[in-house]
Amino acid sequence: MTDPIAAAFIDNPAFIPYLAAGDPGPFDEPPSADDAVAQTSAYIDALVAGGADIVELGLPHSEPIADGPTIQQASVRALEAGMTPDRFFELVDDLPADLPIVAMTYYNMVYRYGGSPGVDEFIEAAAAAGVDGIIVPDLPVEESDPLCAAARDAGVHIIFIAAPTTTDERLAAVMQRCSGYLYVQARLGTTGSQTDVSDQTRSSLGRVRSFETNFERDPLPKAVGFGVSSGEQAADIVAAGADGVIVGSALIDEITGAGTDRARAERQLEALATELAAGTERGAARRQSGPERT
Amino acid sequence: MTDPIAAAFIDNPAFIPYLAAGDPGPFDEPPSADDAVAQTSAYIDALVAGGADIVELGLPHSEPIADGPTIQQASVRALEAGMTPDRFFELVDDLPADLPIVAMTYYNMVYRYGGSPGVDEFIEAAAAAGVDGIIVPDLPVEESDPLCAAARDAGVHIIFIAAPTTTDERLAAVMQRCSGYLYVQARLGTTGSQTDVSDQTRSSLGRVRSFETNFERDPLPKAVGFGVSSGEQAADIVAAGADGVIVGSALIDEITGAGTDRARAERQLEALATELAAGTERGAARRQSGPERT
Amino acid sequence: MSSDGMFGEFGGQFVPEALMPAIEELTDAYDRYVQENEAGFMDDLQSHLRSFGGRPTPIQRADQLSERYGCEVYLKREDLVHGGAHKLNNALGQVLLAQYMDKERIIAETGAGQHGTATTMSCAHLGMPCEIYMGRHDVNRQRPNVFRMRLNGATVNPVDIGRGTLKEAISETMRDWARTVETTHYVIGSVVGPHPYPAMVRDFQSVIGREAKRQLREEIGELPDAVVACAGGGSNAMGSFAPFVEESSVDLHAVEAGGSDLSIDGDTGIAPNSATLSIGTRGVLHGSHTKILQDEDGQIMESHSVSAGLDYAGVGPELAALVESGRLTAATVDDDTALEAFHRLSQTEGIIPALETAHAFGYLEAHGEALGDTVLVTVSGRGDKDLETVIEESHRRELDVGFDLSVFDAEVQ
Amino acid sequence: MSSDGMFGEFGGQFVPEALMPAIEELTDAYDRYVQENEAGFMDDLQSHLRSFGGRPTPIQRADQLSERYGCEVYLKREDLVHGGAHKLNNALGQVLLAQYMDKERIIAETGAGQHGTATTMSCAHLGMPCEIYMGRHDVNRQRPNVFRMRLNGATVNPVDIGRGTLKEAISETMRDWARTVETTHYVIGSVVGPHPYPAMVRDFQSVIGREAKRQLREEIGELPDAVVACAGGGSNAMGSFAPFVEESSVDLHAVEAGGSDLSIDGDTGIAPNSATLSIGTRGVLHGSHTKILQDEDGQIMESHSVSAGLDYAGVGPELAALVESGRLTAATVDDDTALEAFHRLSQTEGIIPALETAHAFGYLEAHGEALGDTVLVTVSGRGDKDLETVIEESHRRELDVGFDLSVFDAEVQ
Ligand SMILES: Cc1ncc(COP(=O)(O)O)c(C=O)c1O
Ligand SMILES: Cc1ncc(COP(=O)(O)O)c(C=O)c1O
Repeated sequence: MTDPIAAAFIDNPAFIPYLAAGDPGPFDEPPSADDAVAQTSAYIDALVAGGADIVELGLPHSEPIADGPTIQQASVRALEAGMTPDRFFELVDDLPADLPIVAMTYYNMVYRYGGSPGVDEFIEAAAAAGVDGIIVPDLPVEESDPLCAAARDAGVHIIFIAAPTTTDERLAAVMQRCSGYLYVQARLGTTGSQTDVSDQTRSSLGRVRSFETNFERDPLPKAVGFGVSSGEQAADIVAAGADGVIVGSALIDEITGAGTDRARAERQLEALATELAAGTERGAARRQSGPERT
Repeated sequence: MTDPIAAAFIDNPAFIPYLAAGDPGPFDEPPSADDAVAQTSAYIDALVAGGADIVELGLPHSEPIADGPTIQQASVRALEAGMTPDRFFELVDDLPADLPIVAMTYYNMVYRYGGSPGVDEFIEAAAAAGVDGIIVPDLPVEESDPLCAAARDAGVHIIFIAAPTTTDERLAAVMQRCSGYLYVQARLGTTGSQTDVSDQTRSSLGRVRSFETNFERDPLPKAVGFGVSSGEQAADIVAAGADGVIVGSALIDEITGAGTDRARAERQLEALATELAAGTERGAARRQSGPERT
Repeated sequence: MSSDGMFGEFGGQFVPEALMPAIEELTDAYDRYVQENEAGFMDDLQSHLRSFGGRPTPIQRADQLSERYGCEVYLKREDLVHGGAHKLNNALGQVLLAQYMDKERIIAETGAGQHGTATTMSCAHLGMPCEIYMGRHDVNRQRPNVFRMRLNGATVNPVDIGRGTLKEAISETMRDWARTVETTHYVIGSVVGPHPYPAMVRDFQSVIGREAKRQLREEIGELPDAVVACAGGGSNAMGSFAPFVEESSVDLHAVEAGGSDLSIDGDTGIAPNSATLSIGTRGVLHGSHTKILQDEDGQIMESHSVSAGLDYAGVGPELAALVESGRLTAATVDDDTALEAFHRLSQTEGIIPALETAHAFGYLEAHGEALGDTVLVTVSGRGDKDLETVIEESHRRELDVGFDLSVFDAEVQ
Repeated sequence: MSSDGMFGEFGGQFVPEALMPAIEELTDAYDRYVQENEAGFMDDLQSHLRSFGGRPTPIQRADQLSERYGCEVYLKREDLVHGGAHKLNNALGQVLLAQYMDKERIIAETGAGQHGTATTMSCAHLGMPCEIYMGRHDVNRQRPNVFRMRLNGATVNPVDIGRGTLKEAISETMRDWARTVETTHYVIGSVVGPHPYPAMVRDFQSVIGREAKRQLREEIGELPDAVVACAGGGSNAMGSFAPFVEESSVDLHAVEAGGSDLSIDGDTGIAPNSATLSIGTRGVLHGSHTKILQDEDGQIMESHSVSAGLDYAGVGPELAALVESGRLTAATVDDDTALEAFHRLSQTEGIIPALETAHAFGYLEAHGEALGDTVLVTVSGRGDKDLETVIEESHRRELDVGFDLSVFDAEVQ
C-alpha cells in the first residue's frame, strides 16, 4: 500500500483545502457537537466533490497564535459547539479511508491529550483514527524530536513549515525532519486570504529545490499556503513550481459568508474548491509547457 | 469732649453688638448697594433701640479667616450687594454722631485703601467718617506699629484681641498698644455663637487684671466676645468681671433666620439686643453684690 | 531673610492673635530643629526622605529637548518622589517636625491635591491623624487625589465657599487651626503664609536645588546658565532656586500660570490667570505681605489656571522680593501653551508631567534658545492626576496634539 | 538555566517557524549585549535606568508592619520607578536592546497597562515608534494607563477576542509579530514566552534583588530570612528572587492571585483565579513549556483576578521549575484579602500599592509571623491605576476597610 499522502502528489499537483473541524459556520445558538461534526463531514464532502486531494483538518485550540482572524473565528465557533480531540478523532475515523487527512493543531493539544503530559497518546489516537500527517505550527524543529520519533513509529507524517524568514541553516534542520510534504509559507503573517501571492513563493521554492540538490535529499512535495484565495493564484503558484496548493481562510470565508444557510455554504464551498482545483491543474499545464521551472 | 468709647463704659458695662456692614440679610437677587446700606442703618437703629452702647461694624473682606460661617456668609452677602470701603465710610458718616462705632476689618482692606499701599489713607478716611476704633483681627502686635502710629495721630483707637492662647509676654505687648478697650476672646476658634462660655473667660480676665496691677497700667475696659449668644451668658460674663460683652454671630443668626422678611429681622434683632443688654445689666448687679470680683 | 521673617519688605506674620503663640512655637522649633539640626532632626528627615520618599531624585539630560532648543536641557526629576511631586519634601518635613513638637493632629489645605496627598502619605507613614481641606471645585477636578487621601485614612473636608479652590481651602484650614491650635499643626503646602512658613518650606524644598547643583557638578562639572521652575505658591521654584541665588552667573526663571488672559476684571472679581508675580500688586494674604491678585478695594480675586496647583491668588514673599530686586525673572505661560507642552514632554521624553510642571516647559518652548548653554528645569510632578483634565481640555480647545481616544469608542463585547 | 533555554523541564521555544529566526537573532543579541555587555550595552542601560528610571530605588523598613508582625519588614520600593512599577526595568532594557539590534518598531501586549506604559515611556524616551495590544476588558478597567500610553504617542489596539484580557492580547501581539518580524521587536512584559525572554526579562529585573541585597547588607549587615513577591507572569518575583536563589538560608515566596475561588471549572473554561503555580498543570502556552491553567483537553482557561496584572493563565517557566524543585514556595491570596491588604498598606504605611502588589501584603498578613526575623517584600508598583477598581470592589464586597467616599456626595455649589 503506497502512502496516501505521497499518492496524492503523484500524477498532478495536489489541491489541499483546510477546514476547522467542528465549525458548523455562523450560528445564533451553538448546535450540538454531533451536528457540528456532521456539518464538517458535509463540508468535506463538498471539498472532495470539488476536487480535494488531501484535506487538512484543524483541531481547534483556544490560543491559535499562528492563525489569522478567519480561522480564529472558526476555531471559536467550533469550541463553542463542543469540539474536543476525541470528537476530532471520531470525525476522522468516519471519513472515507482513502481520503488523505492531515491534522493541524497547536502543541499543547498534542502534549495534553489523554490525561498525562507527552506526545505518545495523541500520536496513537491519530494513527488509529486514520490521520496521515500532522502539522503543529507552534512546534519548531528544535522542540520536535519527541513528536517526530513517536510519529515515525506510528507511521504518521510530521509536516513542517518553511517560512520566508527561514534561514538556510534552519531549512536544513526542517528538511531533515519533515515528511509527507513541506508546507511552504507564501508570505509573512498569519493565515488569511490575500490577493497577492508574492515573489517570495517563487524564491522560497527555489531555495528548497537547491537545498534538495545540494544535499542530495529525496525531493519532498512542496505545498504552498498562506493567503491563497483564487484559482488564478493557485495556477500561478503551481506554475512557479509548487507541488500543491493549500487553501484555508478563503474557504472558511465562503462558509462564513453564507450565514446560517448551510446548504448554500456547501454549494459555495464546492464551487470555490472546483475553481481552485482547476487552477491547480492549469498551473501544472503551464509549467509543463513553459520555461518557468528553471 | 470725652472719648465716646471710654464714655460707653463709664456707668455700666457696655453691650457691643456686631454687624457686617452692607449685609441686607438673605436674598434671591442682591439688592442695590444703596438699599443694602440703608438696611444696615435700619438694623443699627434696632440695636440701638435694644440698648447697644457701641456698635462694631464689619467692613467685609473676601477672606475672613478669623470669622466663622455665620459672619462669613454675611460678608459674602454684603460683597454681593456691592459693599465697598467708601460706602462703608459713608454709612458711618450718616449714623448719629453720638453712637460709638468700631470698624472691624482685615489688614489688606486697611493696607490697600485709597490706591497706594499703606495705612494712612484708611485711618484718615475712618477718622473723617467718625469711626472711633478699629479692630484688625489678622494684625498681631508685631505688625501693628505703623497702624497704631497713624491711628494715634488721628485720634482713633486700635483695639487688640487677647486670646486664650496669648502668653503673658504677648499680653504685655498687646496691652502696651491697645486702646479703647481690650477685646477678650472667650474661647479658641473663630467667631460664631456657642452655648457654653467657658471658664477661660474668667481666667483670661483674671490674667489681664493681674497684668494691669503688676505693671501699673491704667486699666482698659475689657469686653468679652466670641460665642456669646444669650442674655444669661452676657450676665455671667459681666458677673465674671467683664466691662463689656460683644455679640456678633447670634445677632446675624436672627437676620438670617428671618429669611427675606426684613421687618421681622429688625424686630428679632431688637428683641435679642434687648435681652443681651438686660443680661449685661443683670451681670453688673450680681457683680456689685457678690464676691465674684475677687 | 532677616530674623523677623522679612524678605525685603515682603513676608511677616499677619495672623490672628490666637494663632500667634503657635506661630512662635513653630518659629522656635524651626530655628532649633531645622536650622540647628537639634536632636538630629534633619538627619532623621533625610533618612525618611531617602527610604520613604525616594530621594535623591536623578537629574536627566533631556535628549530630544536638548536637540530641539540647541542647548543642554537637564531635568530635575521631582516627579519621581513618592506621591508624584516635590510636595513630599515639605510635607514629610513638617509632619515629622510636628511629631518632634509633640503635636497630635495634622491639618492641611490642598489645591491640586498634591500637597494633600503628600501630607496624608506622610501622616500615614508617621502615624499621625490628619484632616485635609479642599475646595469643592478642586475635589471634583482632582478626584484621584481625593481617593488617595481617603485611602491613606485621612478625612477630606470639601469647602463649599466661593469658587471652591485653594484660596477658600486655606481660609478654612486657618479656621480649623484657630480652634485647635494647641494640639494641631497646620502643614502649609508652599512658601506662603506667615513666617516661619515661607523660610521653612523653602528650606525643606531646597533639597531640590542642592541635589541638582551637586549632580550637575558631577555630570558636567559646572553650574547651569539658567534654572526654570513653575510657580504657584512657589515652593518648587524656591526649592530649586535657593541654592543658586548666590551664584550670580545663574539666571532664575519662575513661570506662572497665564491662564486664558493676563487682564483682570475688578468688577467680577475674577482674574483669568494666576500670574501673581507678573501682574499682582502688594498686599496681605493668608498671613504674609506679598504680591497678590486683588481689586482696587483689596478684595482677593478668584484666580484661574487649567492647572489646579497653580490656581492661587498669592505667591511666596521671598519670590516677590527676588522679583522686586531683579534677581529673578517672572514670566507667564497660558493654558494652551501649557497643554501643548504637556503633550510634547509626554511624547518626546516619555515623561508625563503635572500640568503645573508643563508651564515650565511651555516657557522653554518660547525661550529655550535664549536661556544659555545649560538649562536646568524642575519637573515638579507627574501628570497622572491630570489625565482627565488634559484630555477634556485638549479636545475642548481643539489643540493639534495628535491625540485622540477612539480606542475607547467600541464597547466591551 | 541551561544554554538551550530550559529550566529543568520547563522553558523552550514553541513558536511558529516564521518567528524562529527573530528569536535566534534575539538570543544572539541577548548573549552578546546583555550577558557579555558588548558595546557597553549594560552600562548604557544602567545609565538610562538611573537618570530616566529613578534607580536605585530605596529599601524601606516598614515600621508599622514590623510591629504588627513582630519581625523586620523591609520594602523594596519598585513603586518609585518611573511609571510606577518594576515593569520599566525590563521595558527600557528591551527597547534599548531593540535599538542596538537596529529594529525600527516596537510592539507589546499589556494587561494592567503597566508593562504597556513602561514600554511606551521607554519608546518615547528613546524615540521608537510603538504599538500596544490590550484586551478590551483591560482597556476599560485600566483607563488611566490607556491615556498614558496614548499621551506617549503610542497606538493602542484593543483586542476584542475572548474575555479580552492579557492572554488574548499576547496572542494578538504574536500575530502582529508574525507579519512584521523583520523590522519589529516584541517587548514581552514578564518572564514568559519562548527563550530567551524568560532569562532576559529575569536578568533585566534582577536589578531589584541585586540592589535590595546590597542595601540590606549596608543597612542591617545580613541576608533576609525570606523574600516575598507577587507573581503574575512572575517578573518582579524572579527579579527579586534571582540574586537570592543561591543563598540557601533565604526562603522565597511567590504569591499568586487566588481570585474568588481556587477551584476551576473545565466545562465553562473559566478559572476564578490566576493561581498557575499553585494549581496549574504542565503545558505549553505562548512559546514556553510551563505551568498553566487549562482544561483536560489542553484548552487554556480564562483566568481571573481583581488585579489585571496578575490575571494570566500562565507563569514563567523558571518559577515553575523552582517550585517543582522545592526551592520556591508558591502561595495564593484571594481578591478580598488582597483588597484588605491594599487598604492596610495605604493607611498604615502611606504607600498605596498596586493591586498586584497588595497580594504580597495579603500573604504577609496571613503568614508574617512565621516568615523569619527579616522579611523583604517587593512593592512591585503603585496603585494609582487601581483607584477606581479598588473603590468599586471594596464597596461591592462591603469590605470593612473604614473607607467611604461621602466627600463626593454633595454637588458643586
Ligand atoms: C506638581 C506641582 N508643581 C507645582 C505646584 C505648585 O506649587 P508650588 O508653586 O508651591 O511649587 C504644585 C501644587 O500643587 C504641584 O502639584
Ligand atoms: C505592579 C505590578 N506588579 C506585578 C505585576 C505582575 O507581573 P509580574 O508577575 O511579571 O511581576 C504587574 C503586571 O502588570 C504589575 O503591574
